[in-house]
Amino acid sequence: MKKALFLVLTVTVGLVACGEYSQVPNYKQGNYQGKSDVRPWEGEKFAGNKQAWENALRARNQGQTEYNRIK
Amino acid sequence: MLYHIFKNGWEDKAYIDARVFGLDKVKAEVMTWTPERVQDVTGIPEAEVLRIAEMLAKNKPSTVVWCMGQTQHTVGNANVRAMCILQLVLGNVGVSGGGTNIFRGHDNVQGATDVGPNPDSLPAYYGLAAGSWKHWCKVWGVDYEWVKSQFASQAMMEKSGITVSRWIDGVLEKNEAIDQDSNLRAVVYWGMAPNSQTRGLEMVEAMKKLDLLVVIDPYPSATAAMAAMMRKDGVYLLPACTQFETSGSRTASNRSIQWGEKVIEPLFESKPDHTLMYAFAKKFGFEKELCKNIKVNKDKQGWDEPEIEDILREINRGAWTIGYTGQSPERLKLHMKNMHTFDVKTLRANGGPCDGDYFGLPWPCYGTPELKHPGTPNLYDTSKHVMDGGGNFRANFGVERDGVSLLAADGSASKGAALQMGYPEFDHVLLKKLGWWDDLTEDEKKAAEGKNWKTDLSGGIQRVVLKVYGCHPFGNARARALVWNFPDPVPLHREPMYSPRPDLVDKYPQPDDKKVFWRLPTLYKSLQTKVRDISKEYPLIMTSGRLVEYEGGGDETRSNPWLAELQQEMFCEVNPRDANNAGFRNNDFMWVETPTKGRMKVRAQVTERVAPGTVFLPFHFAGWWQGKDMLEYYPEGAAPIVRGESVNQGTTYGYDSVTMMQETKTTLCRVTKA
Amino acid sequence: MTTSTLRFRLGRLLVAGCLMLAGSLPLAAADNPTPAQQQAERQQTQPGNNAPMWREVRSGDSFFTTNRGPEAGVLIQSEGDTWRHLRNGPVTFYGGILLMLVAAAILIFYKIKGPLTLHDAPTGRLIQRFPRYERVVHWLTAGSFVILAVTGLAMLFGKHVMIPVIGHSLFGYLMVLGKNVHNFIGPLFAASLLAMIVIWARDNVWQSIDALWIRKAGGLITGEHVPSGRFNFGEKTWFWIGVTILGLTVSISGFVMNFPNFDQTRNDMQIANIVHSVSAIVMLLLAFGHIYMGTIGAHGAFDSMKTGYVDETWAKEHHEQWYNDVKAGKSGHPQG
Amino acid sequence: MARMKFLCDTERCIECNGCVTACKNENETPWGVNRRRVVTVNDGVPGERSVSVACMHCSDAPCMAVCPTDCFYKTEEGVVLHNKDACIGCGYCFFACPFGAPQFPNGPAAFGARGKMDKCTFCAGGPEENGSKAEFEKYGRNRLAEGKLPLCAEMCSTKALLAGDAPVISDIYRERVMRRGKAGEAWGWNTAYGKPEQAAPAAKEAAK
Repeated sequence: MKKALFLVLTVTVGLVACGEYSQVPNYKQGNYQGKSDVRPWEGEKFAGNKQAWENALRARNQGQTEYNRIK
Repeated sequence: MLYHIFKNGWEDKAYIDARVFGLDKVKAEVMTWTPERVQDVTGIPEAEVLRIAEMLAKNKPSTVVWCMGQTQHTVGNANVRAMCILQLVLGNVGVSGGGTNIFRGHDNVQGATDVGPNPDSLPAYYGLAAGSWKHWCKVWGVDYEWVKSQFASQAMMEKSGITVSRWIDGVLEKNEAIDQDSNLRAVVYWGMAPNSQTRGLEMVEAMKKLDLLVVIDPYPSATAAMAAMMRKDGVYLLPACTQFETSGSRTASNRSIQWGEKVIEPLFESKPDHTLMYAFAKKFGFEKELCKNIKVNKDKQGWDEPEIEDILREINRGAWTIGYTGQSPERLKLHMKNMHTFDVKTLRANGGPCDGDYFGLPWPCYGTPELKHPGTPNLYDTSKHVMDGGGNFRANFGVERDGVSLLAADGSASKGAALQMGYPEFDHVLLKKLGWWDDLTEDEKKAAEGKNWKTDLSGGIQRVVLKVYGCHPFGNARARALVWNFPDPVPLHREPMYSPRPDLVDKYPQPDDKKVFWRLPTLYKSLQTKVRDISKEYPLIMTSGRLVEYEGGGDETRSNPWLAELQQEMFCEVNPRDANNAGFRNNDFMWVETPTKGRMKVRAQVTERVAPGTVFLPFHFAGWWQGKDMLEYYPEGAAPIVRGESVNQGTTYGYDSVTMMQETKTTLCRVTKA
Repeated sequence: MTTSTLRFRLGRLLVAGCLMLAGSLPLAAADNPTPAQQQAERQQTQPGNNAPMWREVRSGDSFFTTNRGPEAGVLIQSEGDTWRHLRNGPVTFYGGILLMLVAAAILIFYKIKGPLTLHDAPTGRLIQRFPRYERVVHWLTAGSFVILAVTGLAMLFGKHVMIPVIGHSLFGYLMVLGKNVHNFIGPLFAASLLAMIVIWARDNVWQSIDALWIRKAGGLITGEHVPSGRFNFGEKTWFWIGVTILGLTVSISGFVMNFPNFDQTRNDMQIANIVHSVSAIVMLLLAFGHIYMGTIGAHGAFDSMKTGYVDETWAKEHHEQWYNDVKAGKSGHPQG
Repeated sequence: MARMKFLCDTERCIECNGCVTACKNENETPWGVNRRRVVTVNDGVPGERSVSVACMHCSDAPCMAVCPTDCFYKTEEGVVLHNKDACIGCGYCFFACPFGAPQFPNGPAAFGARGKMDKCTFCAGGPEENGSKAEFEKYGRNRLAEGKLPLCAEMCSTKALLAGDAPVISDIYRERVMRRGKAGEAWGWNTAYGKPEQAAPAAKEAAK
């Protein structure tokens, strides 16, 4: 009985590894592979309005080029 | 560089003819500086100098930026003038994007300078003459005679004081050698770091000899620790708060003024500077006389706090010379509130409540606040109307010299000026002569009678000259390339006091010693001759300067963990060649020894940043003394996180022949493995 | 391809190789500009072309920085990638497979052959095989070894095996404990290991009788009893290879990672990690055998380490020479 | 939203360490933890170049691959974050990272007691509630959730350090390269995001 249990356990533990997913996500745009985390636009400030968040970031992005400012 | 510019005809001839005085004498001196001679003295090859000269000449306008590297020499005044002459020759002064740009070390240095910490001037560079005192007495609303009675004598009142760089001599020098009755017996260190001043070894001796030493600072600072090392009594620490714990105006290097708001209440027992100042005035018994125009409130602990806006208003009422009159607290606050309306390139407000103003109303912002002068973004700019921030060179030194007119040539006045020629400064006589007197109102006439543009408290003369006639109140003259009232009218090269080249000392000696110079005897030639051959013992050139992480003496910044972490130790940059000769490696401890017997134990940073024969040390460190940590001398818990040897412990004697600026940038040393 | 062309090609390669070597030698001896000089020169001829600088960055050298962290001056270290592929690839894959195979093999062996039993009846007379201090050292080593093995295996295989079962959070919390246990038990293991080597080294020296044991393969297959000294050759193999060589390797490489405060580089620790994992897995494989023989593989063996005493029959059958020595009072071990 | 990346323009970096200080200030990291550092190659020699380096938020992040507890994750914006609760402080990510990004509050301490790994989060916090106190204490400010970019880049005085959407910042960089008429190399991109031929089109152009 003991032996059987041991065998079963070994096999299960061994086979469980097959359930492992790849640790290196193949990044695809807009495809969420994270673990549980709130997304940046889900905070207090944007309250889930992804569009508004994207616009805010876009403006910040552009703020980094001084050519825009001296034109 | 001027040699190449003149040789290739790259100078701006029209500009020089119309607006510069005395350049021919400068040119004569310049042309003796052949490339071979320059290379011998400076070590810079001709090709490099020519390349930069050509770059400057062919890419105009350009600006020259410097900090202390030019000024902290015995020839600092000559260095600075040489730079200005270079820009004048290229026609780069008074144009947007041109000029000379002298960076200040920290927040509001310019503002402090403007309100007169220099021992030779009342606020706004009025000087110390009786007329200047009378002007300010009128502004303060006190009786001139009363002010006079506060001084030992009228001579003491009108005599330039001892500069901060020389206070130690004021203490240590023989009494008969100094030009005042007694030696210095009390010193107040107000937001000043002793480790940024030279001759540290003598400084601790001076501290020992003082009757009283007061340190007013957010941190006890190296002053307190150095004093504690020497004595157990007579030192007082007064906690001053930082700029975040008080409000007020701050002037930047570009002369523009910003209003800072109080972010937090003063921490612990600290007080803002003006509260401390008022407490002193009260103790000395002249607070009533000198704060007539200033409202005094009680702060939370019941201390008297003068109202900061009123202080600025008083400055506005008196500082006509530099146009520190239009920047009322209301206008400055409006600027801060409407920052977004200013164009980031021109700095000018485009519409909105500040329309037309330059941000921070950079002085000169002439006239009363009501005149709405926009401030002057670039000095001496003739391409603009004076009411748009235009201007020209100042007529401060008469109208002619040696038969040559000092006034600018015809057609060189600022845009739209009624007088399109050179003209002297305005006073009531000139106004009457020109028939402009009647443009003044009756009240203004009364105030302006017998006055000139900088003493007329009504601002009437400035108003009429600027607004009605588009002229500049200080006249329109030529810039002086030849400064006849300086020891070297044409900037000359002179070897530093401690020179590695005895042959150059012979060729370019210092001037003779001065018996009385800012009240003190000052050594030049005698000392230089005495140490002519000292480079045999101390072969390396030692220079000092700043680090990006720290500011000034560094007591505040070295106490900030985020900054302190980036520079955790005092170090010395040494070229690998010198390091190998001295037998130490990168990160070893080393000794830097100077002719004053100063000894500094620092970390070696072996790097190509410095050329062979030169070492560099940052001056922000303090808290070690000749290899020993001074931790025990700081009040408990008040020592900065990072402590290190102060370079100025070992710096040597040497002062500028005009300004008395200390010579920190060049001396000699030797290095050994620790 | 004929032999002649092959020979020709080889010859040509050799000549080319020699030429290259000859060509490179004087070059290497010549005054080569340092990368810094190359960069300085490149800035003169082609401003903006920083190729020499990028080459330097890729070299993994240390540069100037005010940051005081370990190896802060290194911009890119490439060894990490090699280490990652070794660790996540062969070490995990083959290590895992080997562990399972060996465990299965032992199980199958047990199934087929069963345990070694005594041929004669026990006499009831006990003789001492392991005095107390030996047992203490053994169990300290064994206990810490088991703990280290379990936590170590969890570090290498846990995320493949346990995370899918118990999830990230629980595994994370357990592993915080596991890693600290591993780090603190490690030095204890090393210390008891050293003690063990000292006390048992003498009895594990080669004896002529061991040749017989090898010839008969320890009687594992035939089931016959082969005479041996205090330790038979199987035990000696485990002692020298498993305990001494692998044990010390594991300990030393473990210390390299466990005490990073001696300025060792990341590369040192990467190498230590691979050595540690490989030797630990091999040691574990051998330990499987040892544990098997010490528990269910041979009757009486476990009791000997538990109580320190064995029956005379057991001693005679398994370690005849030692039994004779004991009886003659030559073993050096106290009799109880 | 596209892929977040850092880009350091070595022609512009003046080694002022402003980014380092900004980061320390914004995230209140303790003494010894510098999520960003500035390294100068050929210090003091003409042609010296400085690089500001932090976590590059790699596509195929080595730290993620070697983490025994798999505490890392990648957000939709391509930011590599980690869960400090699951971090065991083994230091494997530090071994694997090409850029030396992972930091440990206790430094190289005996018994490997490094403490929980800390690294640049692209100012995106961690698994906790956006902008919460718990998040700030563990991971620093979540500026991304405030619609802002990392402070190091936004504070950079010469704009040598850019942060943001890969196509946008590589466009900015490309414009610079065109204006100065000289090629450059986007620092660390080959290592962090693969060789140019495998990279996104925009990155490819920038690397040319």
